[in-house]
Amino acid sequence: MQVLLQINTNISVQQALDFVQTPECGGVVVFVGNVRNVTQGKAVTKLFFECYEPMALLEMEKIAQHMIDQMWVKKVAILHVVGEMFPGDTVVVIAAAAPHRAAAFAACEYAIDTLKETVPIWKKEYFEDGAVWVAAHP
Amino acid sequence: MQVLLQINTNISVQQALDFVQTPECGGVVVFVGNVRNVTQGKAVTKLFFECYEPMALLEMEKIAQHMIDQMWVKKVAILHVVGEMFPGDTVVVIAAAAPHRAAAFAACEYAIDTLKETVPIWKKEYFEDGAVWVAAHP
Amino acid sequence: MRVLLFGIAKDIAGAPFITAEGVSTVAELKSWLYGRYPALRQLRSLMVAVNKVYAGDEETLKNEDEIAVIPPVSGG
Amino acid sequence: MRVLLFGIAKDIAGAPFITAEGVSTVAELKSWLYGRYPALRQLRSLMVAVNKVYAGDEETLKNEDEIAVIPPVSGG
Repeated sequence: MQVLLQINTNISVQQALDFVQTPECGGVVVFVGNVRNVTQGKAVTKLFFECYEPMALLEMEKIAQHMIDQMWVKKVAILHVVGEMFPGDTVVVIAAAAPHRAAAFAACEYAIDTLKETVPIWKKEYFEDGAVWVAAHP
Repeated sequence: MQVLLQINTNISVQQALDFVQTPECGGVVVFVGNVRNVTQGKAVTKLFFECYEPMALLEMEKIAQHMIDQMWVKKVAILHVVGEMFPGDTVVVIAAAAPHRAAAFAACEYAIDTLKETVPIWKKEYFEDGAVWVAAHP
Repeated sequence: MRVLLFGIAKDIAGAPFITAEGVSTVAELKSWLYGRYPALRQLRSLMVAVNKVYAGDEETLKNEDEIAVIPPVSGG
Repeated sequence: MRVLLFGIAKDIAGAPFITAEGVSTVAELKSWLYGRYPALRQLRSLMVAVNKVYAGDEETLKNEDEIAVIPPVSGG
């Protein structure tokens, strides 16, 4: 099995790492996305992630397959949270293992960039004075 | 403290991650280098890492400072093993936290590329039929 | 036909799914949605997924399809 | 003066440090090393560090310096 996909109320970097590590791959690159405590100068009190899960898993699968088919990656893990999160919490983990490190870097960055564009997950940011769905409006 | 440097007989990805994670940084990129079981078609039985430790720490410090001063990184951890290692073992961990993920990717890749060029650590690969110091000869 | 809603689209419609009538393409569904929920016009984009795949405006819709409105995503 | 050796340079010299005589610059130390240990000429590169910093050929050496021979590194 080359791909681990997970959408869950909590996710583990170690699990992603354990999944992708293999003695045939010298380089593993992991991206860990955390909740920031400030957005555009305003303090964030909490976040809520909503997900169209069956489609999100399919879009994550497309990303992972592209990494393997086109970007010289051997194993991929993509983990994303749903539900309520707080500053400092880890909300996304992407791990890519490849025989050569440049491939692992390029593929991991491709994965997080593409996830943010295509995977149907929505983030609502809560502030002291209200809440907004991130990136919803121009 | 913005920089964690460590040269040790064993190193932990989690320790690097715990050190660099901070709620002001949305993106953390981690590079994990593992011992491959095959080099240029030959099975690797073990590795030995030797290190000129005081100078290696200074060179690692230069890398970390460049990431922070020039590459928009807030926190850095660079961990490298010494001694005997086996296929699958983790030998280097570099973690970079930055407010924006592109900076974290670029800086982490810069760090491992530069470490392999400047930090005085030497790897000896053991095969069934002998051993070589990696990259010593043209 | 039944249409799933997520994120801000769900908030605007006030429900996790709605029933759209008299639409047979993605383009017609979008027009119907914009007419019924003008606040959707303010969004940066509005996509429709048919059977969990992003669909172009020309795509036809059948009653048995799983149809979902996808406002701008913001995962990660 | 005392010169530290690492990696393949240590293997070639058969010792973790040696004493070099009559050298006052990095260039002279390298010549001395190449003369005494011809196998060092086969290496991809040979650097010298003075007080834990890479040194150019022109740099002068003092007895109290910490001098180290740095064969091609291969960490990571």
